[in-house]
Amino acid sequence: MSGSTTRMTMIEAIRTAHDLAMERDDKVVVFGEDVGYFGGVFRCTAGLQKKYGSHRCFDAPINESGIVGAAIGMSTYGLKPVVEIQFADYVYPAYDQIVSEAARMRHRSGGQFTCPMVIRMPTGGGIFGGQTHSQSPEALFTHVSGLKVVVPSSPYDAKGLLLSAIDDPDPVIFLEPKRLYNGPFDGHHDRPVTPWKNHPLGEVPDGYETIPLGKAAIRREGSEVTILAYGTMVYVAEAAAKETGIDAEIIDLRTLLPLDIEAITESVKKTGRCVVIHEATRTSGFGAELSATVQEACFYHLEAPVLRVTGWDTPYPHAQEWAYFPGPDRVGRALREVMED
Amino acid sequence: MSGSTTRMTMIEAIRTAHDLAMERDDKVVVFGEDVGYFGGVFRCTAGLQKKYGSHRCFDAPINESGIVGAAIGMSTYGLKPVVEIQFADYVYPAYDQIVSEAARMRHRSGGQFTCPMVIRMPTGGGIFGGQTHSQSPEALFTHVSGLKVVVPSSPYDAKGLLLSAIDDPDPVIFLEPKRLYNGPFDGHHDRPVTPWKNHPLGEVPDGYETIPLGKAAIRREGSEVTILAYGTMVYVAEAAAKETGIDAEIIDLRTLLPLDIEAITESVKKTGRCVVIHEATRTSGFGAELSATVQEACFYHLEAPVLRVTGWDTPYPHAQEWAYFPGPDRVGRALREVMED
Amino acid sequence: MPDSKPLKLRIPEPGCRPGDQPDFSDFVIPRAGEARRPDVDAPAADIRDMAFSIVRVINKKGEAVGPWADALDADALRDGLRHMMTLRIFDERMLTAQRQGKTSFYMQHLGEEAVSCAFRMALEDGDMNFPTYRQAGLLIAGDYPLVDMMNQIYSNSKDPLKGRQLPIMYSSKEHGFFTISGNLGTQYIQAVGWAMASAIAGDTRIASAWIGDGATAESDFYSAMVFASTYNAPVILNIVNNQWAISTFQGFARGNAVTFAERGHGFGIPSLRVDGNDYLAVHAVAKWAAERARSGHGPTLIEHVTYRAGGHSTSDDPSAYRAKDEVSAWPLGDPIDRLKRHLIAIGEWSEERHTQAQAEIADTVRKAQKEAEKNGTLGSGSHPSPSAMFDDVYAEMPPHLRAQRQAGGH
Amino acid sequence: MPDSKPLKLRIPEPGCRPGDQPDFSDFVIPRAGEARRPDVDAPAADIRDMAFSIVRVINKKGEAVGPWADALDADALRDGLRHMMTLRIFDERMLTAQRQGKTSFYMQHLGEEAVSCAFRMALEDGDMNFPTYRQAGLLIAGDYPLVDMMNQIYSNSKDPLKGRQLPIMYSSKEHGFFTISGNLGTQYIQAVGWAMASAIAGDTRIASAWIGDGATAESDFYSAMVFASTYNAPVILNIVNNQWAISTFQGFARGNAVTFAERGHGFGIPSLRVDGNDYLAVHAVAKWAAERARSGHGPTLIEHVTYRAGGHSTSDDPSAYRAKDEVSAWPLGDPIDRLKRHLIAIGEWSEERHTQAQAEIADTVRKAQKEAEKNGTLGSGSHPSPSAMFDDVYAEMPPHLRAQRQAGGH
Ligand SMILES: Cc1ncc(C[n+]2csc(CCOP(=O)(O)OP(=O)(O)O)c2C)c(N)n1
Ligand SMILES: Cc1ncc(C[n+]2csc(CCOP(=O)(O)OP(=O)(O)O)c2C)c(N)n1
Ligand SMILES: [Mg+2]
Ligand SMILES: [Mg+2]
Repeated sequence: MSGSTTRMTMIEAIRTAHDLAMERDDKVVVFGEDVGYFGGVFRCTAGLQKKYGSHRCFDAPINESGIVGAAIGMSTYGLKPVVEIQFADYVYPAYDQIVSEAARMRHRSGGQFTCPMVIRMPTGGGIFGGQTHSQSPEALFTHVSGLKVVVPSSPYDAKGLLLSAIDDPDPVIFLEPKRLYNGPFDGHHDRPVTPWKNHPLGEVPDGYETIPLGKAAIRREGSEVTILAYGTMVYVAEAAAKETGIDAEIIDLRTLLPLDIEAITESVKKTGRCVVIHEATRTSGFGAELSATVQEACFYHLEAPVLRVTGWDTPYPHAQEWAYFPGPDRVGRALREVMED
Repeated sequence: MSGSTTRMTMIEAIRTAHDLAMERDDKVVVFGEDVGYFGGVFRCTAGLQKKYGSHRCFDAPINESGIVGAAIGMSTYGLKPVVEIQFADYVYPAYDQIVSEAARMRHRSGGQFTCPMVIRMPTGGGIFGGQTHSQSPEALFTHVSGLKVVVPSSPYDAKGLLLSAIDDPDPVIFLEPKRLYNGPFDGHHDRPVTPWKNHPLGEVPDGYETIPLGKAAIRREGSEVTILAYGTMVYVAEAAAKETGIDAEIIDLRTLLPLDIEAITESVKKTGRCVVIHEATRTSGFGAELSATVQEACFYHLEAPVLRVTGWDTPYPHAQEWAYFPGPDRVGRALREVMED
Repeated sequence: MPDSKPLKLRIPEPGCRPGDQPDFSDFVIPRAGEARRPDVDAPAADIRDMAFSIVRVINKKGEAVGPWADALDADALRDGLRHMMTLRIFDERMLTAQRQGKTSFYMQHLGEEAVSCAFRMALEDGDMNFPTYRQAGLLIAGDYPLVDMMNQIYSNSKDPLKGRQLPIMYSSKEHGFFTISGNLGTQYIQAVGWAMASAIAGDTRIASAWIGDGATAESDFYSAMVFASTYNAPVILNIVNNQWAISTFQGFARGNAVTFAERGHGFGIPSLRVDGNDYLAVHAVAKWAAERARSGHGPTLIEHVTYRAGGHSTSDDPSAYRAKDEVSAWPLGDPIDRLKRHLIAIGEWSEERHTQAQAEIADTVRKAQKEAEKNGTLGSGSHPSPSAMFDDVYAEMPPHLRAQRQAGGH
Repeated sequence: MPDSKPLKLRIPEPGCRPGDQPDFSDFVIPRAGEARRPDVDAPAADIRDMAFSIVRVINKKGEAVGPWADALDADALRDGLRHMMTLRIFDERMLTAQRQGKTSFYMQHLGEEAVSCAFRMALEDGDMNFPTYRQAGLLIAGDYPLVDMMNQIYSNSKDPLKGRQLPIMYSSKEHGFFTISGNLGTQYIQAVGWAMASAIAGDTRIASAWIGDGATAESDFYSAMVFASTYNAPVILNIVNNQWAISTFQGFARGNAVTFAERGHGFGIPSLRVDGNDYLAVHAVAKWAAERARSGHGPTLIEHVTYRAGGHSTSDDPSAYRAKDEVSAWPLGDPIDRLKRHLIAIGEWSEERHTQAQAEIADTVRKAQKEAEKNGTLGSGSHPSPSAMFDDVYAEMPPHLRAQRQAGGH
């Protein structure tokens, strides 16, 4: 970190990244539902319309495939659209445009038309949002070649990764764990959350500093087991390691596609054990890919099966939210289980 | 197989299943693009409109989300719609209706509203269809709780499984490997295909005989390695086993969700080795789930890593179709690799 | 094109924003009684004008006037008033309950009560509504128990939806109220499918679809229009234009069109607008559309012109994006006041009876709330068990889910 | 409702099916020259009638008549004729090539040549088309090399798309021809987005979107209409109504509307119909719409009324679902014949010159084909390397893809 820094929330970090990108490059345009005048239901784009005018930051009709489709057209023109889907749960209407179009444009046109664009969306549960304000659809994007998929877990990462995403020549799905917007959340829902201003990762460089896509971060060094996590689950992993006293190495993947296989392999070869965690439903979740990859790459180093701790294969419930959410207890149990083997 | 049988193609088997289901239950209605008067671009519904009238089998506007959305409404009314998506590549516009609606209806309504319906679609490549007539999107459905996902690999299975799917109280995604419609295809594209009339699985019972969802079939017993496959890849597996001389046990999964974990576990525990194959792109493909599941359930029996042989993480190309398609050579190489370990 | 001027993007702007003086002067409001009443078999082309007018019945003096003023006797009107008052009091109490932490979330109907309450009375039992989150009047006017609504809102042990759904996402098949989706618009094409099914089955029941002004921009709205038009489905397609979609004024969804009802043109679907704050007008138009559907004349599109007088939800504070006085400047008035004035005007109601009714209803709602809270609230008391989360994913629980339930210890 | 009759589903039926006598008698065709020509700034409401009429210029005698008959001199007309003839001969040769196994698939334009050929001449270089698979005339009239088209069709070593795309799914940014998608409709909203971008950038370039009658039913069509209407995007929204969508007649997509142009009503988008088999009419209407867009008047919807005289694709045999004589009964004639007759009528062409041109063009196409086949065909000769499959998935190949390419031995 060179130069000055400011303490801020993840929302402020995202807003700042937009601001810097828009200031730097007038090709960057920002739009989405309630994104313009109001600045977004989570306020991630507040102030941008006022500063850059309503042709650079504007509201959109409630039509997610329209928003993404129009953004695709804009990106093939030469602009760099950054669009917000109000909740990740509402991205499915845009799925065709993302999968069949944005992801394939460069390939199918022999490189003539490209889609440098970012599709941001709040993801994950823990806010009593019920099944349509809580989903984590990352695995539906990691299966799609041509996309990049990013999940920041702190204000620091959010800013640096979003700047990289906006600068990337390819379409980036940017999933913002909404439970982290105001502070790191470790799954202990009955305890107060530390605000970002009291967490080191809430310290964000003021300038245009990027974090490269495709590179994981080691959040905790450890020797006994590797935990692969991203987003909210990074803090759950920390809590579980602390509570079990198991010396876990915690890798925050940051980018799911392309995945930092090197960092993962190195760690698992060292620890010989691996637990994979995420909030999304289990079957065919991104944990499956992680587990498969780890055992392919580290089979002869593994002393226990790679375990997955995930959301259940049910819709995200309202009242039973904490029974669904894979909190520190469930993660702790898995850590103990692999250590027994 | 009790009673009489007839030799037929997979197309005829599918048509016959529709016919029997419509005859048996006038709640079964069939519609989709070109499905009515013409009988479908692959002719899977030919003759049904004539036999059952245009209110039971009819054409639809070209709007996949409309087709699925209307079918959902019909199923909550009490009908049993069976709809065709002309190619699996065109299902994405309907993804929201499938994921957010059909799959969640029973759960979110406390069991008041349910969606007994079948969404059929031709899947897979090998017909020089390019990127939009070749895709295998099964993993995008196996991640969605509330859905069932079925992939038949023969006329025999297609009929029995489709009858079960239509009778099922929950929404079923029914993926028909179009490369198998007229005969089993083992990936040797330069050799002529055996027509179904010369293959034992082309022999189909005439009556209403179902094959249960959720049960795999062992296509070849073997002792050295377990191959998990479905659809077209079952025949590729057979070819690879034959060509390598490796005594592989080939499991045809038939239903991907819910998965027959018991059959898989039993086999892998016996053989100690496992190769997972599919045509879809590799990252976050259904093979990831299979690999993860196998190593979780059979870790202490595995003598080699579970390997995946899949399509590459690229769009399905036109001219390079056979370089993309995971044929017997690529599968054979994986078999040899796990046997070396 | 060297002589072309640079192009410019048009960004729609609402009439006023915070700090501005509200101004509805370019909102054309026909007088009550002015709109004609076509036959139910009138083809779409013959009633084109009605997409630009507004059917209104109750005039400023509280009289019911014109060709749409016919249907309801005094008892029915008093029922209607009671339904709307119940909904408003219910909303108030639940807003408070949310603030008290008894639930996570709530959405109110303030100013829009007439739309769903009056509409419900034009349907038959067995008809199916596909509502959004702002038509609880369909339940209240259909005599769905308030306690059950609250049980759902509280996600308590008697929640008919077993704690799974967000508060107010009711479902009651028995009361013709389809399970609400959090995903905007999806229900619209489903309603058309349900109506098609009724026609396929040779049934006589019809469907009603509901959507907000903002959500008309969603693709499912279009799918519904295409399918309803093509198959002549027996469905009523309702648009509740309450002027706002969270912070976004209706101009973003409407675009260059003059009204939302206009969307029906181009599909050959008869389309009209109704004063959504006029109980009598909504009821009359709904009856007309239902008769059309039931007698084989197919779909009707109705734009209910109303105003969202409250916040979008308990998560929303409208003062950030709309002028404070816009509510009071809204020219179509308050639906409860208007029906009350009408009843008084025809000598069937009085201020005293109103005050008394108000007290009685408040009491009923309070009692229901007490009753519901016995079953717990989200904040405390008993809840549906975690194991309920694993039920109803499928008709029969598959082995992997059973294993997960066990692993979770439920 | 004990007195209600059972409901029935309406299933649209085409005028004729195999075995029937084709009958276009209820297809209302205005006389050439009859349609008025509004000012380019005419608001949508003022030209409503034009969605129910058809702009036609060339009459039965081959004369160009009426207010839309102005723009083109004899050289331009001869160019137009040559473009259409080239497209037709190109189609014929490629159909044969497909039958010979030189490629996997082909789609022809028979009977629809005027639409894309004439339209292209109304655009400026730099404008961007978002075509479907049936507008190759945009390339041919834009002087894109036939050899490059064939290289793509053959997936050979010089295929600009490196063997990745299905034959005829061309792409040429330089020639204002957006990469064709196999997924129907997706390009429509992208075109609007591109046009919005041009407006955001203060550019003067405009976009044109293309869609078939059948594909108008797709949701992306609606998204495009909503966004174009809301943001007043400089885009021309073309619907090519060739009466069929594979085996499905246009009634399924159109539903209860009378025309496809009607869809524009309700969005405040000026909408008109044009005789798609009349080169002059298409050109004039396209010019008008382009001028509208470029001068800030926003989107125009154009329904090109034409007929798909051939099969849907090489995988299709229309005799299974439509009457054999429907082609010859089609009342708007053949676009090449009609322009040829017009040129002869004005003394600028002759049967002899036509025969000669026919031979010359056939020769040009034959030569291009020879040239292209030097680079290989799908059936034989050289191809793009398998490694090309791994390029362009991303701007930079990520490690996992590199590993896969190596594992594949490429
Ligand atoms: C598919 C989808 N996109 C976005 C949202 C978020 N959202 C919830 S309500 C709302 C505004 C809807 O406005 P309108 O349709 O006018 O209904 P109103 O709230 O005014 O009744 C939005 C954008 C959603 N629920 N679903
Ligand atoms: C999303 C999608 N659904 C279905 C198809 C299959 N399909 C290809 S062309 C076609 C018919 C299109 O008809 P129309 O739009 O009228 O165009 P035309 O072929 O007549 O030019 C269909 C259904 C597709 N390509 N994409
Ligand atoms: Mg609204
Ligand atoms: Mg067509």
